[in-house]
Amino acid sequence: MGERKGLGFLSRIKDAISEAVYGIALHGQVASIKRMKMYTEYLFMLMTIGDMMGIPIVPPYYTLRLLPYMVPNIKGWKLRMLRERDVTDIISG
Amino acid sequence: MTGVVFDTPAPYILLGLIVYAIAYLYYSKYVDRNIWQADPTRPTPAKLYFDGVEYFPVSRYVLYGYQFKSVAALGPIVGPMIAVHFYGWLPALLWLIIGNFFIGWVQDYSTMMMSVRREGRSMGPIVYELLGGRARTILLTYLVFYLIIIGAVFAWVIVSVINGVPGSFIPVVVILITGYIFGHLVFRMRVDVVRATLVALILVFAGIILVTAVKDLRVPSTNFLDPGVTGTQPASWTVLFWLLVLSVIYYLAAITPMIRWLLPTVYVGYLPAIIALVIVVIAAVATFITGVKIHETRAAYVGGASLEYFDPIKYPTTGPIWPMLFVTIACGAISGWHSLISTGLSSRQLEYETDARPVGGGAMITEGIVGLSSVAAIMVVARGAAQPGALDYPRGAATLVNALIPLGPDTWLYFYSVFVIIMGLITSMLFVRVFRMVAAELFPAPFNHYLVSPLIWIAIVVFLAWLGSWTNLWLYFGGTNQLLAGLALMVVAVFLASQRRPTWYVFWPGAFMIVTTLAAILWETYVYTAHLMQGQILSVQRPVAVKFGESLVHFTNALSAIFGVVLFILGLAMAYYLFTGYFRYRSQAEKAS
Amino acid sequence: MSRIGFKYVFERMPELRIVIFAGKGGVGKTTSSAALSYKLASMGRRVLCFSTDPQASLSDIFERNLFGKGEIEVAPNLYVLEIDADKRIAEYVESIRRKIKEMYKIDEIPREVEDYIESAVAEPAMYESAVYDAMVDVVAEGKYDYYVFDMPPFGHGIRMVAMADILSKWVDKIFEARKEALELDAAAARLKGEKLLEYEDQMLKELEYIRGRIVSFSRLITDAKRTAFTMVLVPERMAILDTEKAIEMFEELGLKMRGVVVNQVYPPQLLEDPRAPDYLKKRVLAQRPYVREIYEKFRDLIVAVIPMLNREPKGLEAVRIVAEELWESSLDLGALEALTGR
Amino acid sequence: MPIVRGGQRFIFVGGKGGVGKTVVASAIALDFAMRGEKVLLASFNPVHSLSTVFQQNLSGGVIKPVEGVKNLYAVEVEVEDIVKSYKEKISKIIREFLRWAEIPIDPKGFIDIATTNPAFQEAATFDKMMDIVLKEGQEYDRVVFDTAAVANAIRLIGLSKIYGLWLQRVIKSRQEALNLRYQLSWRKDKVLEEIKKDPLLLDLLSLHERYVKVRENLSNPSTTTFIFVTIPTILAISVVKRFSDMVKAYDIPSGGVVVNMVIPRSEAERDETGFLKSKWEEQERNLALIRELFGDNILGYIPLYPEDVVGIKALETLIRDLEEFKP
Repeated sequence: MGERKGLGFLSRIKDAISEAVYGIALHGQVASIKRMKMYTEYLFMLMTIGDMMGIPIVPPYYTLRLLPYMVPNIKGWKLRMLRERDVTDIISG
Repeated sequence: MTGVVFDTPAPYILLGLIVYAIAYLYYSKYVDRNIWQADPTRPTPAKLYFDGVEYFPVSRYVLYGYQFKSVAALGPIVGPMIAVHFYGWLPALLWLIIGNFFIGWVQDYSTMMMSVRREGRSMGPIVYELLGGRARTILLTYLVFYLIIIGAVFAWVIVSVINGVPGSFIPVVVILITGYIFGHLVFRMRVDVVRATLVALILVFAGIILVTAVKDLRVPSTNFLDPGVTGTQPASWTVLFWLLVLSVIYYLAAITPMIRWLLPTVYVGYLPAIIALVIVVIAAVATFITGVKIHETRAAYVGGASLEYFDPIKYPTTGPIWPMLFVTIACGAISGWHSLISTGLSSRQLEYETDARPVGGGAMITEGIVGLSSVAAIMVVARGAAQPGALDYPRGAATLVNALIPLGPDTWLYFYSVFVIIMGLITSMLFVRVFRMVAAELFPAPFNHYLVSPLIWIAIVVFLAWLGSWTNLWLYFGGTNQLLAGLALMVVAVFLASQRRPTWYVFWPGAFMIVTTLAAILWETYVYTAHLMQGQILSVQRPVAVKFGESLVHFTNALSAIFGVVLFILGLAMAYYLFTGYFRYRSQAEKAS
Repeated sequence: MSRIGFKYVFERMPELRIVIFAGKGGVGKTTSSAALSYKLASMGRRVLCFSTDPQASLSDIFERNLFGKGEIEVAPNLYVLEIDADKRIAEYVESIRRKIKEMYKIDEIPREVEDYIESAVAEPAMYESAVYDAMVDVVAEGKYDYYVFDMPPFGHGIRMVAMADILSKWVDKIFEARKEALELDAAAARLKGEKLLEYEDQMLKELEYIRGRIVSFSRLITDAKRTAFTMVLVPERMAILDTEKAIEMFEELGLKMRGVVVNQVYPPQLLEDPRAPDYLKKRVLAQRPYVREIYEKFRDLIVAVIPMLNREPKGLEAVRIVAEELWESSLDLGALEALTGR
Repeated sequence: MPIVRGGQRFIFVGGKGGVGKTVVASAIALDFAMRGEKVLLASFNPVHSLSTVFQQNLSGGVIKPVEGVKNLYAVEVEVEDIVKSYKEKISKIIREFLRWAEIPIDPKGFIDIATTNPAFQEAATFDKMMDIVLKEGQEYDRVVFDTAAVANAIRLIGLSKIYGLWLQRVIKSRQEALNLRYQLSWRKDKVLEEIKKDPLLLDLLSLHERYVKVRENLSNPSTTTFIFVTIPTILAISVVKRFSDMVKAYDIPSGGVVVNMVIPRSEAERDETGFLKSKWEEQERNLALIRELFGDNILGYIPLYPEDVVGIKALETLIRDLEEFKP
């Protein structure tokens, strides 16, 4: 945001319009794709560190090898996966 | 330009624009500051629950565009088309202007704000928390009805345009295929989005130009399966044929991977749609210059307040101006569907609380402008026979636009026909998908299976669109949609009451919408019941009745009457929960202070 | 024509690299493994004899403590590995902990991650997984001309093989999911018009590595040209039943049993020998019906017959005797048929 | 004198594969039954052989009376049903997570793999064993377990604490997950109900509860004893030694060692081929080792019979020999 200040009114308008056009044309789809990715990740996580939610699925030997890369995602993953959803959550997009 | 500009749509549209400007610049600002006390420093759910998928801050311009795209479909086009026909353009225009001012944006903005203050929760959970599980179930049931009825109406509109404008289906097929190509280009072949878009645009416009230029491509002809039928009013076999074509498209949309076809098609479809919308708004204002006049057969006011309109047999497809006008025009003035959009994704991605006003309020007011342009488009074409035709809008829009950009009326007719068809198609394709989700939640096995539930939707939609009366269905749609709006407003009122904030600005609009829509649903039920009791059929159903016997039509009408009763009871129940909830919270708030 | 022995197996299967011995407990799997390894090594090839049996007796057979000592050369070119799975697991887990600490420059592993690691260590199938991975490991290294695996008794032995199947399906699936997730990420980025970074997903790389190992190992042991699954059995009712069930389970896994080794068959001469007591003759006769059953049920599968020895097969000398029998059995199929009394 | 002295209800029979565990377990069970006690003989072998030993159909995974012997009941344990129900539970949970999932890949393959965890088989066997100890077994004076190879047996009866540890951790993870789910829910009442009825957690908790009880039972010298079977070969002896040490280390009462397949001296001496003779000489050295290692713990010797031990008659002979036969 800070960088834009100097650019003047016109270019701000231009940015705003292009952002709005992106919003109309693509934002919803990007959201859908992200959601799909989230579900794909569910599968991945369930199949690897499902034990972490008390769902033992496969022997964790090889999972351990992947564990270091998962460390930063674990919290967000749990939050997303365990949040109760409603149909009205998924209407948009 | 003859100096007398009041015979063009321009001054009336301008009036609307001015009122909308006031709504946005003053009224919405007042509400935002004084009632919600939006605070840009208060962390929004996007920041609090950041997860990079659903919760993350997005610029207000992007969200505005997204919100607008999500709320604007065929609604602001079809509603005015019917309303102008039955009540004249002035009541339609006034309701669009005043409705949006006091109710429309209020709902979109307030539900969004409520969701922001409720951890980004969507309507279902909020209703559950405020009013209990039964209220939520009613809400979801409403959703089911809504999805079915709107599907039927859109199916009918699509079919009548395809049928009335021969060859218009060809560019639509081109768009559907282009959608697939675009998806393939971007997701499989990794072409960048700008280039892929160019390819898509070229293909889409090539389709439209092709069918305009090569007259031989304008097949199949109107009512090609019903020889002997004249005029553009669609006849039974042809309608059924096109409905089955749509069924295939819908089913594919429901079960194929979204990313491969549905999403890219939505994108590709919106490309001409955005252009169409922008042009028609400009053309409507530009009638100052172009001089396109309000058609001589269009009166400012036709009727609707007279006692005549209280005769359901004589005016079966309309009714008294109150409550019927207020459900005829939903989107553009006020639409309950938006409350679901506002609380679905937008509220989780607002960067600042203060963005809710441009995103929620701004998008709705923009949709109001689309509604105004539709009124303008209908104003300038001749009023047909007893029934409004689905072709009125493309014809009117073509008339308006061709005066500004004279590419030939045919070109614009095809352009706007394709626009109407594709908007209807895209939204229906998304709706069948939503229905699938709702079914997964509400229906028992095996109807909740993802391969089965879309079939249920398609079957009912085809049945209703084929045998029902579309204007009546539209009124049911308006009924459900507006009732949803009333409920949403009331939910906000309940929420504000629970927060001990002023509620008048949502309570009264909400109460008005609830009472009006319940009355409208009751009226529709009465229309069907009256026909049944007197052994009558609605005029639009006559061709079907002649071919397949009246009993089938009576059956359909009985079904519609039952629909009405169910909707009414559900609405009443919901209203009960809301009002008691509201007063409970109010009295609690009073006790506490 | 009727001569049998592993010599002929190797002649027919020039690409054969891995021989796996499975079977019920106490039928002589470990002995057979040791013997075949010994024979191959004595021919100048580098051989690894690997016991995956937690009751491993290679130490007993070679009369030397080999448990958990790594690959030990017990005779020229003959290497023996008896892994200490618990130790292996401990080391493995420690390396994971280290990696996490290094990657994120932290001194302490986050609690939920540490909990997970500890629970993983205690998982009931962890032991088998570790043994399995050790197998994968030695084969992947490829230091030897031949690998001879001594499998744990029945259930676990089959499961070890089934594991190859499950694990490679598993790794395929999660690989697919991960890839799809990255695809979707890239798709979203492309729609946003963001510069498309050539994805360097470390996890995908790691997965590719794991997959490469598991899949190539699984391919190797299911390749009938390069791997010979061999059941060892003795002429007893239970051993025959076990073998039948094992063959059935193998087929369910889409695998083919290469052959069976019949162990502890009394030499037929004993019957004619007037010096043998009735007691011994009775035992020989008691074995006959089972020999017949084996002959009838598994005739085409029999690759070697080892006669009943007059001493316990331990120590290199005894191993050598068994090795010769395994390589070229003194009892050929004809002799076996004669034994069945037909 | 019964083969197994002491009043323990649960008798586990283990040893290296091929040493005749099933036959010895059958003999012990028959011995008690003939002395008027109500006995259950439970086979946990992957391929059952009780039917062969008793020459009657005892298969099917249910307890059946052994015909021809009063008071003797037998079961060849099957775990397929438990494994199946466990798989269904896991599959249901995964599907629940993916209820609204719009994913480009088919989850079915995942669910298939997810439900082939080799640990399920083991857990199910463990489950059955606990049921027998805590439920069915309570109706019998004696329960004789014919276990699979000793390594499994050790794990099966939970001697290694590791299984309990794992259970505790999984339970903890499940509880934490459910707790988080509750926090993130809006239908608190409904979710609370669901959490209370979470099939996975209930299973795990009951498993753990039973596990603790079984452990108590098994480490109590007055209720449980562990019988080892060996044959006079170094390989078999070292296995028994290793496991009896392990059992001691875990404070599990050891009931003694049965030495099977002993070549009678008289027969060896009669053999002029030298075949038996050299075997016997080796055996003598090994028997000396057994005496040295287990001394008073040796419950008896069983001669190597010329024929298979099949049928109740043969078992009766074996029981007699166990008391009388001396190498």
